[in-house]
Amino acid sequence: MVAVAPVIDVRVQAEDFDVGAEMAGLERLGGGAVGSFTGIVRGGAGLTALVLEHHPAMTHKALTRMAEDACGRWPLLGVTLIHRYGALVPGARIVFVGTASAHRAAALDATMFLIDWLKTRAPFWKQERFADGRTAWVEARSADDTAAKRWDADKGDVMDG
Amino acid sequence: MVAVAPVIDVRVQAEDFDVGAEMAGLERLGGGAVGSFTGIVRGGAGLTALVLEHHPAMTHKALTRMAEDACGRWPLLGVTLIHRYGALVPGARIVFVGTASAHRAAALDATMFLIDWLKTRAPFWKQERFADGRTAWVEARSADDTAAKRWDADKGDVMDG
Amino acid sequence: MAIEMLYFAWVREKVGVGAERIDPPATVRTVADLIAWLAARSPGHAAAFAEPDRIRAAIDDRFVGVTAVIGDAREIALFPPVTGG
Amino acid sequence: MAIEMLYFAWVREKVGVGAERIDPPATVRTVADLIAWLAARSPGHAAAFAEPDRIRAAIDDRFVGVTAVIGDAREIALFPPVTGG
Repeated sequence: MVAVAPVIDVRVQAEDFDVGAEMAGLERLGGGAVGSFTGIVRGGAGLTALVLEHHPAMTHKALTRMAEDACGRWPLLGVTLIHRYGALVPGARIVFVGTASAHRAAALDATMFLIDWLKTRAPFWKQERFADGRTAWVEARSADDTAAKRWDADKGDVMDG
Repeated sequence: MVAVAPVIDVRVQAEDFDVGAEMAGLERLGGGAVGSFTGIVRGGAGLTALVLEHHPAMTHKALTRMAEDACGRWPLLGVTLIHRYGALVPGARIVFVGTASAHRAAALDATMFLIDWLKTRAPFWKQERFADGRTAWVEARSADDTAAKRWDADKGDVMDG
Repeated sequence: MAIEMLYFAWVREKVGVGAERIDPPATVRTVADLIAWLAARSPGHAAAFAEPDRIRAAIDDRFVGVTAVIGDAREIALFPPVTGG
Repeated sequence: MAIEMLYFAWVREKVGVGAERIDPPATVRTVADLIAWLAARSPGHAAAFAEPDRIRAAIDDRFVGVTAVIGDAREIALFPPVTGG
């Protein structure tokens, strides 16, 4: 067996994605264990859309660095990160994290790590739009910072976005 | 908002399943966070098939109890557990764990819990079949027991299968 | 009282059947007693139950330890540690 | 030397533009200096940068702290804490 570089697939896009197809791609890497997280716009309180703005020049690079970082921490065969931008209605997918590994804990821990980091280190901003015309920028949550900091033990050089 | 009982969907079947469709069902529960784990037959060393035997009268009940236990531990909106039996070739899906929640950590922790418990508490046995005609029953791994025992802290009445 | 025995994986292979009906004497109180009693039934049973530490059990579709009392169990399954997932 | 400024989310809304070219004096050494200097450019800038603690920054597409030295940065982005994922 030859060690193969992990397959990193990062996409920042307005359009939706096919979760089944993404999972199938990770399954084909042969590790035996595929983990995933999908984030979806939650409705309620008159929300009509979540509008995601991002820093286009930076986003793809930032997500790629996160995926590479995950591959340095866990024995992964593949990482797929997809993050949408633009106006997304309740029920729409926002983000997908998928990982493939020979080890189930590696796949799921890396998935958790990546979604924690996406919440706190990816240059995206969410604005809520409501039926009555109001808009509100989503505030960063300290709980997200706390979750992300769990992964910092061995890293001294990272910054919160 | 009315509290709704979690949607538990347990299937023990010979046939394959559609990961995208399973994920879509969990997405529609509206929690915003969907976690998943898929286990796939790993090839190599001349393996031609993994044959999964189970205790038919017991399996569905055992998996349902696990899903209910997960719902007692985390605020889940839905749990889908699918476990196949019969002869599965390398690359074939064996097992799917999917969870929906309003909290990403709940979704992913419950996914990890369920796959750890499926490994150690679901009445399945795997036999490897090789190209040269050999067969070998897969031995239970103490690492799996250790992983499962992490979740025992607050439970005194469980048994290893 | 008759008990329906179920065997799985290499326990089934060594015993030679997946199910059988047995009627153990009253001295067989626990699952551990039952395993010892079964081992004397045939060379296949002896091979299956040569290492009782490697045997797990379920009574009426619930996992139990080998110290569990059989009581009025209708169905008892014996098998190796599970390897699903 | 001219720097391309990028603004995102409510920083962009308050400033009133998503990008502008600026040429700060040499006394503006760090990102914190820059934020203070920008706040004097217009009422919109003043509103955007009224609470410097709420501002995050990236220089040439890398996140930096506000004590980071601007140096020969070509592009600096200022924005609220991120809320992706």
